[in-house]
Amino acid sequence: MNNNYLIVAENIGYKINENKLFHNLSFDVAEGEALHICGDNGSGKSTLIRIILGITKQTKGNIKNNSSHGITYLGHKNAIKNYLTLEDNILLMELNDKEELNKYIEILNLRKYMDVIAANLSFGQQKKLALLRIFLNNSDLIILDEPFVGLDIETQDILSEFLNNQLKMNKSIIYTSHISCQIESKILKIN
Amino acid sequence: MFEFAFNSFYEAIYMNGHGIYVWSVLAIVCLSLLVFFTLYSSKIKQIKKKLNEPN
Amino acid sequence: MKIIRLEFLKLKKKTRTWLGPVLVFWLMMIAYPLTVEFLQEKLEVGFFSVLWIAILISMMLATEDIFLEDFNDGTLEQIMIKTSSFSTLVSVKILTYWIFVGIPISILSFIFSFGTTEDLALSLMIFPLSIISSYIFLNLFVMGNALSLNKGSVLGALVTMPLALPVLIVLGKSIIAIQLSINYLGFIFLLLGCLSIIIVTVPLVVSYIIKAHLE
Amino acid sequence: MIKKFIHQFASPKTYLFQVNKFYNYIFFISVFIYISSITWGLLFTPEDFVQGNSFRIIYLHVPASFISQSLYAAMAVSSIVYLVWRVKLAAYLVIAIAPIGAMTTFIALISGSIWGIPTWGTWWQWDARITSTLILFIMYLGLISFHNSFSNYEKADKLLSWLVIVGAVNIPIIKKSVDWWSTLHQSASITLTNKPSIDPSMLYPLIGSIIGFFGLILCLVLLSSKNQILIREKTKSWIKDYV
Repeated sequence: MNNNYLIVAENIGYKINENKLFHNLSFDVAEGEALHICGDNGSGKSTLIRIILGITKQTKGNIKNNSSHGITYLGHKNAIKNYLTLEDNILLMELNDKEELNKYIEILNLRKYMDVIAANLSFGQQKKLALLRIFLNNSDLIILDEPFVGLDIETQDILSEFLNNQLKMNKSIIYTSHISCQIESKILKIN
Repeated sequence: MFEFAFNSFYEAIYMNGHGIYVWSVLAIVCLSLLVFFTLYSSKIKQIKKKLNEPN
Repeated sequence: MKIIRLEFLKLKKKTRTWLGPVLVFWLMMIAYPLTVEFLQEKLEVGFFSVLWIAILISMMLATEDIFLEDFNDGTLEQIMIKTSSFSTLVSVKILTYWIFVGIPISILSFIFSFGTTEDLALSLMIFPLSIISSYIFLNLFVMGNALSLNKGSVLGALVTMPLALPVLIVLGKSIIAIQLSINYLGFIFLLLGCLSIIIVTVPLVVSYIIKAHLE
Repeated sequence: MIKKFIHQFASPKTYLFQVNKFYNYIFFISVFIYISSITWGLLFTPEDFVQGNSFRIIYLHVPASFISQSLYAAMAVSSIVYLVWRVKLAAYLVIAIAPIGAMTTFIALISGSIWGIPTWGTWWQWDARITSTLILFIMYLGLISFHNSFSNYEKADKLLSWLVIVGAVNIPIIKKSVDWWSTLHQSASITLTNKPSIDPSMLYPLIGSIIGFFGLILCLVLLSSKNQILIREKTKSWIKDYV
């Protein structure tokens, strides 16, 4: 373990229309560490993730992001254009490593759908397509909001294995999940 | 400067036929001011009442 | 330049978004003579007013979901995380929309004004006017749509339409200038001046607005 | 340092207590000024030679049209203050002013129209001033409906402020361009711009009515901002003490 912290949050809080969602949250994520954010529905998990991403601004406290290679993020919205074919969608993701890409297309069984319009795919298949963004990341921090929802068990295994490998490569992961998974991680509970 | 501009009360109302325009504008101005004042003060009263209720 | 290619790809596949406004423009130009008794001279009287308003309306329609789709499917978030410049994206988007909608409409307006006035010189002068004004309108409505993102495009149009009124006045004046053959170039430069200011400020303002929306 | 000062001074709490202290004085003084100058204007000033008695509408119309524009300027200033220094009170003021601005613009339009019947012989002219006032009215309504369409107040505040600033840049442009447009279309109709030099006996009540109306509108703004603060800060602990 080293002390290179990617994310350091001190006493952050957030409120909408004067209603407190959470307050005084402090946590940090070091290189090679995973953070599992737990909480009930509506406890502000997604908001917290958006704060970490820097999209939403916290109403209280400080958060520091030291990642130098950017963040790869996959949330509820998967940025897939449903009027484009799979091939075009992959083009839009601007993934550079063609070899890796082909490998994961095979692994995820997406090859035969390359000419299909994304709207005609099932939810799970669309999610797989969106996961390509994660599998081909070249950033040092991966942030996932409910990554396992809608995936079949096989793909869930592939994903958690991949994430464990990434941790070994000294990358950091922050995720929320209702489904238990085999990723060794710190737990942050918010109420 | 402070002389009454009309010879009688009726003339002041009539204003050589222009009275209807002048007084209707006055009515509109007064009415809208009145409506807004009552609207806001009643709204404030309502909110205060609501805030007082739980105590 | 990759970003331009990708935006092109997206818009090209969304036929409804770019073909729709062009067709509506076309129909409006056809509808106009139907409301007038069919005499060539009478047609010319109101033709240009209808032309400018038709350009305005079709530009409004074209921008209807310029950010909505990217907002709903999370593309905007991905772009924001990548920290690539938001305002570049906005200006590229506007450019592609202009190429797909503005230029065809300008060509159509040339054809229709030639058909109505049978005056080639005049119609050739109309072409640059409509090309520039369509770009200006597009920018303005993009701003309106950014403001009322996911609140329906009517609201956005409502709040930005006043911004387009000065441009309409300039367009009306320039028609008179053409007909009296005075100072036509002055109006072109005036419009270009407006455009150059708008082209810089709108993407900046829009990127701030979209960031506020994502929050 | 300055920021801290502004935030302390412009906290909704201090504002609310200050408003309550001064509200009654402002209200009664401006009611007095307004009523007295209106009576003076409507009943005691001599008749105008050109327009006859209908000129008396000036005492109702001019304050409204003057203040309708000043209110937009006030909104623009508050918007800038909000966006630059994040002063919440400024955001409350922006949305508090909007309906009142719409009301004064409406009064200005209606009174202008009614005034037009005896003087111009028509209730509507596509005159530069009237057209730009009409646009101003539409912009006010647009702002209100815009703000109402959001459920997240803070987002609404931020976007509304942007919109107000964009509009503030645009209002002088609209005015200039509409001026330019109407000069060519119609030449010699009576415009409000070319007022004959005014006699002091007509001028003083006019000034009085402007001041009085301004005071009344100020009271309305205070009331409506109070309303906004109560709505938006109702969860704060000091509100309970206040109520």
